[in-house]
Amino acid sequence: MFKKLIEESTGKSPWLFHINAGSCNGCDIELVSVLTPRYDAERLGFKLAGSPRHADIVVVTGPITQQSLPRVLRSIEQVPDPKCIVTMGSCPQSGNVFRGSYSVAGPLSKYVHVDVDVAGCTPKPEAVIDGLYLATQILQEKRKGMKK
Amino acid sequence: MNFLNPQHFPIFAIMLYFLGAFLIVLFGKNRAARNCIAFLATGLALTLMILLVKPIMIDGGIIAYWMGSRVPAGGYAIGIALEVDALGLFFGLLIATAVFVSCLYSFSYMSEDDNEPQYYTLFLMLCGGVMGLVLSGDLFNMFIMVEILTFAAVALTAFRNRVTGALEAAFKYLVVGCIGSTCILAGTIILYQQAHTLNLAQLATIIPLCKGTNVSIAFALLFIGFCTKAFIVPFHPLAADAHGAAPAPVSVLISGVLTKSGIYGIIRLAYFLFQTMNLGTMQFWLVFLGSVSMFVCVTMALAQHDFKRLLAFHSISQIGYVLTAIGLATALGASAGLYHAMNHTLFKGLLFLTAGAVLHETGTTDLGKLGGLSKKMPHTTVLFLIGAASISGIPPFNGFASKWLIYQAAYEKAAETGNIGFAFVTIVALVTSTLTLASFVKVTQSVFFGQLPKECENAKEVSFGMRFAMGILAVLCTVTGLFPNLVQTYLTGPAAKTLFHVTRYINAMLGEGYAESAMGASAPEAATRTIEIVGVWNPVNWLALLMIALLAICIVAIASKYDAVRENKSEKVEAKYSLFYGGEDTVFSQVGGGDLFWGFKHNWRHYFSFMHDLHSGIVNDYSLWAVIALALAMVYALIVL
Amino acid sequence: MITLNYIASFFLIVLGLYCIVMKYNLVKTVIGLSIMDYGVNLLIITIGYNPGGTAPIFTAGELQAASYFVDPIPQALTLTSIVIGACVTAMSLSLVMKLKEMYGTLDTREIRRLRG
Amino acid sequence: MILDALKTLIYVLIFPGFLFCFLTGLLLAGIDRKLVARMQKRVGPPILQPFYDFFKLCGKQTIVPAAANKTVFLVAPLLGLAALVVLQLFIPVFQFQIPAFANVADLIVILYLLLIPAVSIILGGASTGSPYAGIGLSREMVTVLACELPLVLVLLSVGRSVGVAIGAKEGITFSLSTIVRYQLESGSLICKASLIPAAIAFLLVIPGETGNHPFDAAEAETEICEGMLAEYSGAPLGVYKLSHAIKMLTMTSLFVMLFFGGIGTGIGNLVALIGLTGGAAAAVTMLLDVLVLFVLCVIVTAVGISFVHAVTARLKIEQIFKYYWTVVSALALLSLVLVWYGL
Repeated sequence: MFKKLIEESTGKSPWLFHINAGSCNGCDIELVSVLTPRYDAERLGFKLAGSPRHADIVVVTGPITQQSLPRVLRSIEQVPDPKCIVTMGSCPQSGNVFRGSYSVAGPLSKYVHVDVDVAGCTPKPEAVIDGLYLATQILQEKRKGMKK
Repeated sequence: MNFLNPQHFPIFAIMLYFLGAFLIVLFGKNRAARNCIAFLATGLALTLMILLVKPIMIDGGIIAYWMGSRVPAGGYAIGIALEVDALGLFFGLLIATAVFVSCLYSFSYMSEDDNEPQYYTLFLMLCGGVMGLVLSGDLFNMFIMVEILTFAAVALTAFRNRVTGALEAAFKYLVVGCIGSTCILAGTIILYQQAHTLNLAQLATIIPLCKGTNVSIAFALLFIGFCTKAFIVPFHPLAADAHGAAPAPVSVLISGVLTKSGIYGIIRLAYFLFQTMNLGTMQFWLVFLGSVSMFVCVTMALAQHDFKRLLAFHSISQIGYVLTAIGLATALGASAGLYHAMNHTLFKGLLFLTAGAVLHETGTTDLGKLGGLSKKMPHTTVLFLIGAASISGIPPFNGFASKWLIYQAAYEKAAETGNIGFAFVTIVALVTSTLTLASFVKVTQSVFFGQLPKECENAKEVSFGMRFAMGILAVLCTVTGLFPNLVQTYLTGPAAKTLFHVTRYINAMLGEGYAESAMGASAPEAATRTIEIVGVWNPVNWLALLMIALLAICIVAIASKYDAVRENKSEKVEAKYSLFYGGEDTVFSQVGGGDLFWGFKHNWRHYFSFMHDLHSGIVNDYSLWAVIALALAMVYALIVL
Repeated sequence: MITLNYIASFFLIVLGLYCIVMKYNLVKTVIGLSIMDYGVNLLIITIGYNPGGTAPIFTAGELQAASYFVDPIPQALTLTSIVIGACVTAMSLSLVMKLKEMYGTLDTREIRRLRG
Repeated sequence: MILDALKTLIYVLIFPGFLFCFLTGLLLAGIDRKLVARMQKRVGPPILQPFYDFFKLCGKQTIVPAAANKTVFLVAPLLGLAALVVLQLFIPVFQFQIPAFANVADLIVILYLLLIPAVSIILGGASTGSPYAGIGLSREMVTVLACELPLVLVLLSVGRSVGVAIGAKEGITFSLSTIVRYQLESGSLICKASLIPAAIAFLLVIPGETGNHPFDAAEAETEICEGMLAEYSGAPLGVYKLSHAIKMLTMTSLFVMLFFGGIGTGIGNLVALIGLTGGAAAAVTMLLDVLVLFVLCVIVTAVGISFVHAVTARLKIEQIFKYYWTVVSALALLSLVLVWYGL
């Protein structure tokens, strides 16, 4: 019963940790707007966490610059399992307009397994919520498959 | 002569220390002989003190011992006397315990110093001086003992004279200490002029009959003299300097034993010698000084960045509690004050010893240079935490038990007299306790937790001997905290009771009925004050409940695999287990003691900078404070008493 | 006559205190301590003095209720106090020597590593 | 004997101990979050959200940083939780005070018992070695310091006021059960004009003591990564969150007992009116009392925590200190002076 409770809860309380990997701030603003009264992602239990140790979902924005790559990877590494990695905006998925630049190391999927991609430049808040919701489903699946 | 008669125990206890000191000079070259003598002297003295508990504390006897059997003739005390009542024995017990533990600790702590024989000689002289002071029944003997202990303490402060500031601290202490001793001498002699006797009991009888300017001045002189020994504000910088430089076991003696001798002197003065000079007026003086010491020293401690210096300021802050409680002149206040005096000896001794352990292993006590020792010295950390919890008044340790009584006493006094000033004293006491906690959080963070600096990599757990000595004190801290009722019944209660039975003290010395006949109507009535505690606090039950709750929570936690943690297994620290620095690699970034509590210090910045300037470190300034304090005390004594 | 003694001892004590408080030289501080001590010693002796009293040396037969002598106790006290004063001076001077070695100065205003 | 032990066990584990604290504490936290959301015109999380959070955290990995002292890291949260649960035992539910525990701790002791959870979180944070934790614990300690003065003043005023009113020999009382009993007999303390400033001061202290917004500089997630909790993950973090929720319950119920202790009386009469007697009546009364207590706690939370949260921005740490030691302390001091001179 306890196990079931945990599994149920895992999907209902996803805490986000947001990493800016060289983003233009468009996505960052959009992510914050998801938590505003208009969209209110908190009704699904979403909350911004301050430290990767508390996070369930890592939201990465920006095209993963050379400078930020080791930091991004380290921070992702520090998130306890089960965790979900969500890329937000086109940058971390393809490099977007920065693709091919000498300073861009992306896409993120080259380095870690990405669970959800929310495309768009920037994605609409509705899309972000949808993507995050999808991530919670994946999170729940991961939790079921996880041995403590 | 029957040597097993308890009558002789007090003089034996004093003699043991001095004899030990003498023998160490003779045979101290050999390490084993030296340690053996020191151990025997301190151990036997402690045993004698414990043996005296039954006849004095429980049966309520008073031992009056006349040297050379020169009993009083014609109502005049001519000979030199030892008089041990419950109060004296209480302090004697404290001293013997602290000395014994500190001696045990010294065996391993001082083993790397040179001149060890001299150390033990001075050490035992200091102990003998303090023991003689508290067991003496003669004012001039008290002065001699004060001088002996001051010398020994000064010499011991300067013992490690290569340590920065050791000589400086010793010199300052000597100068101001001598001003204090001279005050005691001058006060003694003025009293002698009035009463033509030096016996405490007889003085207590005669002084009330010859009130006047001279007696008031004598009071002021003696009071300031004992204040310098207890390091009450404005003499607190001396304590801070001396503790910072002295070896840890000596710090234990200075804070746990020497300050107690000052407190003992003040109690004898206020409650016995000058008991009829209206305690009420003395109250304000004592309570005021106590509260000021309490608050000033705790704020000074917050601003320190040296482990031992910080502890030194706390020491005086706690003495402030004791003085405040004593000054309330209620049965509960006296009992609470003595209780706190005892606890102060125990927890402050423990803390100084842990500071010594840290110094021993790392070579520094600078809070900015230490950190993360909890992984290297786990036992010391636990012992330190017990001491820190005790001094900060965290239940269920002993500091809380006595501080709680002090709050009650102060507030009861406020309610009884309707004087809102005592309510503010209660508030100061309560807030000071939290400030104490704050500064110990600072020490905890910057010495035992946080990150380990490179320089401390080689630190390891200290030797068993040192841990054993600390362990004794830690156990005592816990036990006296858990059973406040027992402590009150068998130790502080009888001792506090004697404060209000001056006539008994006089009669035990000079024969039954002496006080009544000599003093006539002015004989203080044998006050039947009882200890009334408003609040309720039952540490054992609380601890039992906490243990049940903790156990239950632990069972639930373990059942749900709380302890199934992921930790770094490989040699190198993997990214997953490195600290979070916003994604950066781990760097050394210990948050040192000086960086903490900005929010508090910022609001008090003017006060702190003022205090910093005031503690200039110039010996002239400190002497000036002493003179000013003396002048104020005299003015107060002349006007009010 | 005896009043002069009291005034002198008071003067000595105050002079000693003045010396300790106002002089920035370590040796002068030590001198101040000594002067203060002398003042107190003088005070003790003065208190024990009875005008016209004889030395307190009697054989058992001579001592009567009417014997008039100076109080011997303060004299004993003074002796002790003088010894202690000498110890204080010795101790403080040895400290001064060490301080001079370590700090290279005798000025109290420069010997203040411990402060704040 | 065994029966007594069993009873104690039930008190500690179920009511008013662990289980009760767990349920009501988290529920209170959920209501608080919902209320804040509603005040900000949001839908807000479900009321059971803190439960989800807690269970989720239980299911996550616990990572012990390499620099941390593992024992302290893991034990500190449990110790804090246990201390809080035990503390709750000493706070009566109107006339229902467990007789065995009435003589264990009084108001002043409770003041110090409240420090233990704070100390445990400080120790836990310090043990990780994180610099964020260092800053966090510094702020936490300053917040505790800031709250201490007004809290002390409030408790002393209440102790004096009730002590005089019941004619205690010493003129003061610190026994919580005495204070509540007095209120049941002669009306809640909030009705005393002299204690109204104290009540307001206490209300203002609650968010500071629990570390709620806007006094959460110690756990500011946006600037210092939740300070002392920065390195915590999984179950220990969940325990800290739980402790935080329980602390809200403790502080609000303490407030209710100190200032609204008289409200429980009407209920007993109501039960008598219906015609219940004996054990059933006692049970129903207690149940109703608990309900009333909870409702009052919710109201206090709404006013003292949620409303303040919704309308203010986070204060800097030195502002918190200044605020508590000036405005709030002045209010409490006013109360003390009024009580002292019998107004």
